[in-house]
Amino acid sequence: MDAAHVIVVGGGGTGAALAHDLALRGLAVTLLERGELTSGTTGRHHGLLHSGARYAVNDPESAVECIAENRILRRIAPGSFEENGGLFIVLTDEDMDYLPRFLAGCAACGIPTRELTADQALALEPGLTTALKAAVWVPDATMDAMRLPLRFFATARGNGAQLRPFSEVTGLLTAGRAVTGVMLRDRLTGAEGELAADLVVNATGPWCERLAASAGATVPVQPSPGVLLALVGRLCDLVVNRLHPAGDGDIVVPQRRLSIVGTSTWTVTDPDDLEVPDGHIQAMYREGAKLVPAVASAAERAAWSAARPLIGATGGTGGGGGRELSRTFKCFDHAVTDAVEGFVTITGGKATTLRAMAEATADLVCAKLGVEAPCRTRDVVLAPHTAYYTGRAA
Amino acid sequence: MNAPRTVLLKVFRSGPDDKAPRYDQFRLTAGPRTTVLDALLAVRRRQDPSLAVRHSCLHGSCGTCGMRVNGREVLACVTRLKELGDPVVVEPLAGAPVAGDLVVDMEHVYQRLEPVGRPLVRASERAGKNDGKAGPGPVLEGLERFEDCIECGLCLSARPVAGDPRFLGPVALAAAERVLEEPRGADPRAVLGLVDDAHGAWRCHTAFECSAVCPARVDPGAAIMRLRGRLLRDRLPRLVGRYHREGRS
Amino acid sequence: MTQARRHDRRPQPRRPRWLDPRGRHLGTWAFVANRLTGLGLVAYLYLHLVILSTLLRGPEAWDGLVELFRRPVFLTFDLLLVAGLAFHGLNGLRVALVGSGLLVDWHRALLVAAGILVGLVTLVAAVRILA
Amino acid sequence: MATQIIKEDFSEASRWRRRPRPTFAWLAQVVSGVLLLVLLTVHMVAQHFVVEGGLRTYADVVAWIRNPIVFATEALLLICVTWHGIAGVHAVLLDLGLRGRAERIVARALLDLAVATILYGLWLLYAIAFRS
Repeated sequence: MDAAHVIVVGGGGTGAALAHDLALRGLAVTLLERGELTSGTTGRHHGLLHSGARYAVNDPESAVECIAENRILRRIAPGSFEENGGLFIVLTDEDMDYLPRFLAGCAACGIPTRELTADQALALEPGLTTALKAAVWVPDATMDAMRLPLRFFATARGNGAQLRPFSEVTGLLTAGRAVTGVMLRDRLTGAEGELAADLVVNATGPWCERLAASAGATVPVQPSPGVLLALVGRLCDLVVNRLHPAGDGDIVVPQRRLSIVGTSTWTVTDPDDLEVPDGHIQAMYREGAKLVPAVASAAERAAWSAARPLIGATGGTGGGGGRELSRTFKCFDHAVTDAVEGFVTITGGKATTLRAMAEATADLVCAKLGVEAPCRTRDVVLAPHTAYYTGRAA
Repeated sequence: MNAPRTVLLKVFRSGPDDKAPRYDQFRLTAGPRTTVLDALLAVRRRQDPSLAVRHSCLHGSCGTCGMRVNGREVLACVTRLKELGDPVVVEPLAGAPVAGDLVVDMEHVYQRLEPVGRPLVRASERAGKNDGKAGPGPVLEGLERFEDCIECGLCLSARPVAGDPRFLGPVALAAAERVLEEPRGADPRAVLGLVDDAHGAWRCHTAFECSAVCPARVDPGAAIMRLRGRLLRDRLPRLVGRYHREGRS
Repeated sequence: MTQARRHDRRPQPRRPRWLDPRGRHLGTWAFVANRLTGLGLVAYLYLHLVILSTLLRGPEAWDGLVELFRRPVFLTFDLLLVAGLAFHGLNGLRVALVGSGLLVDWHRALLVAAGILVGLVTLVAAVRILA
Repeated sequence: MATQIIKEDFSEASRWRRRPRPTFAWLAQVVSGVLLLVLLTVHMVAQHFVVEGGLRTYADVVAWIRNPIVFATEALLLICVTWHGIAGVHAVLLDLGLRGRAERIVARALLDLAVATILYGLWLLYAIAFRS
């Protein structure tokens, strides 16, 4: 009997890791992405490989996921990270009051930390503001937002997955309340077609509500954009975070010869209609310069918005920030939630946890399809990203 | 001058049924911050959903939105319309097969890079291991380092030799120069052999157009020149005698 | 790759890139000028050989040609030749240096210097030839 | 089927075969170019700039060429200029996209042309100097 055929809709980090996981488990996988791979939210993130420390106090579930995945990704994707480490810096007395809770949170989540005095921190990272009172070193790192997922794609393709960028899903094929495949349009050729599948996974991030709705299913996800600012020059060598309960403009991520300042947050209904609202860029400059003074005079390379898929209560989260929503991911079996068979949605999460999101989804997919195959993605070393283009395995 | 203005975009189109390329015209309103990519995505959303464009990071870091704007190779996401005249002519990169409209196949970039071999990023931007315990090593000097290459292919489009696909091209030659500078386990002899070719380092015309368009300031042109210096220093002694002692290579 | 296999017969951009002058920098113009002067000088090499061949036809033929070549139109051509030679030679010297890995970071300054020298040589030649 | 443009094989093994010592080809162009710079300056000054009216009369030309140093210099100039020029034309033709058989034919034809040019030029020098 032929392997079960799974269609993954969405060519972001989650889809990449999922295609890789399912291909390793021996399933026939087709991944469909309406544009270039990673052209949605994945490619736009600031490139931080989270240590998890940012979430240790308020969202320990996310923090534990982050540090576990941080370690796994360094192992399976060697050469993809600037292993520069990160600092959480204390600027005010309120920040100082938060420090013990922060350290306790990190310890509880198993995130290694090292307390530094202001002088020690400045010796480690001369780009810091001299106004800092103390700092904590954590194992943050910097990744390439596009090329790490490309390594998953490359490996997936090497294991037989069909990857189809520029293939837009225009609707779902259904039989009764069961999803049996997708209708699609090739954006390069204009050709329309249908593709049958034993199961369709909705990995479209902030767009997932729209696709789920076409199957009569609901997903409690809020597209929550943030503005990011790229500055010319590597203004600091370590990732610099503000040690405080999360706020706007509280991180500077060095990314090759750029420095990325992030981020603000608000909520929208259409993740395709993103703008850079007035004032956000100035806010990034202002808040970023509190961490790394060179930010204030650095030239702007670009400012852009990216929509996170934040999981929250359905509806009702207009205006206000999306930070209260959980940063962890969730996998929805719509047979359970909406009585729609053959359809699974994976959403939420972060770039750092792409592999864990895929593992959880693949476990669910395999259980539904009656496939008994363990997850192997914790140990399989990924092909280089160049293999995605040349088709040669590592 | 920061008021929104109307801009005419002339966009290269190449569909599967087209016998010849055509240029479609779109009018849209551009603000002071509107980039060429913003404009193209706005066209796709509001005027012509069939327009094919590559993009990902939106800040000049991924290298997917390379195209020719008014003839010049740029990253569309960091090129503002207010810096350009009117109309704005948008075409795909040269020297690569067009997959549709502004989308070119990037395989040729990686076919060139692969035999040279390069790590994408350093383990650390500083010399020495940075684990938070030891003090920092010095930040590695030099603004123009190949590690900053984003594989956008602008150099391959801009080079005067774009007509000949056999030319190894700036991206791979600059990568080779970097590998020779700091081998990190690679075999320098093999890389030297690869670039010492009539279609390798010696095919370059020293126009430095690749460096002029490089959005990552890698300066591949200078790297190719340093590579040639390296080849001469390696090959010249053979010309004056060592060649005979060592026998034919 | 699947994407790569789909565009066999797509119309491609019309002009070869290197024949497209839009948006080029100084370095490319120097390259183009080097090419054009080079091709011109090769053409002149053969013209020169043909002209010199009239020496085989004796003094009358040659001295007649010499008279002809002293007309202003030919003198202007001579000046053009000197300018072309000077540019190809001096820019060539720059390319030889930079292209061998020497003075790489000075390539733009060297080009400017070559340009100035070409101007001077042409000026001196103009005075000498046309005066 | 990929288009031809992306079917190049950049692995070293395939490049090794078609390598006529390219470093030395570059050196030859540089050396001949530098020699030309010197020889042509001498040629232009000695043949034209110092001569009244810019061109010698028939008798003067013949007498001048009979000087062995002048004869040798002019012969060397001829060889350098032909080599340098034909190699340059070859590079231009390569950039126009000549490939495979056409490229080999053109390379051969250019080599023949260079040899013919040098032989004719040397004969012309000899004929002017000693047969008139």
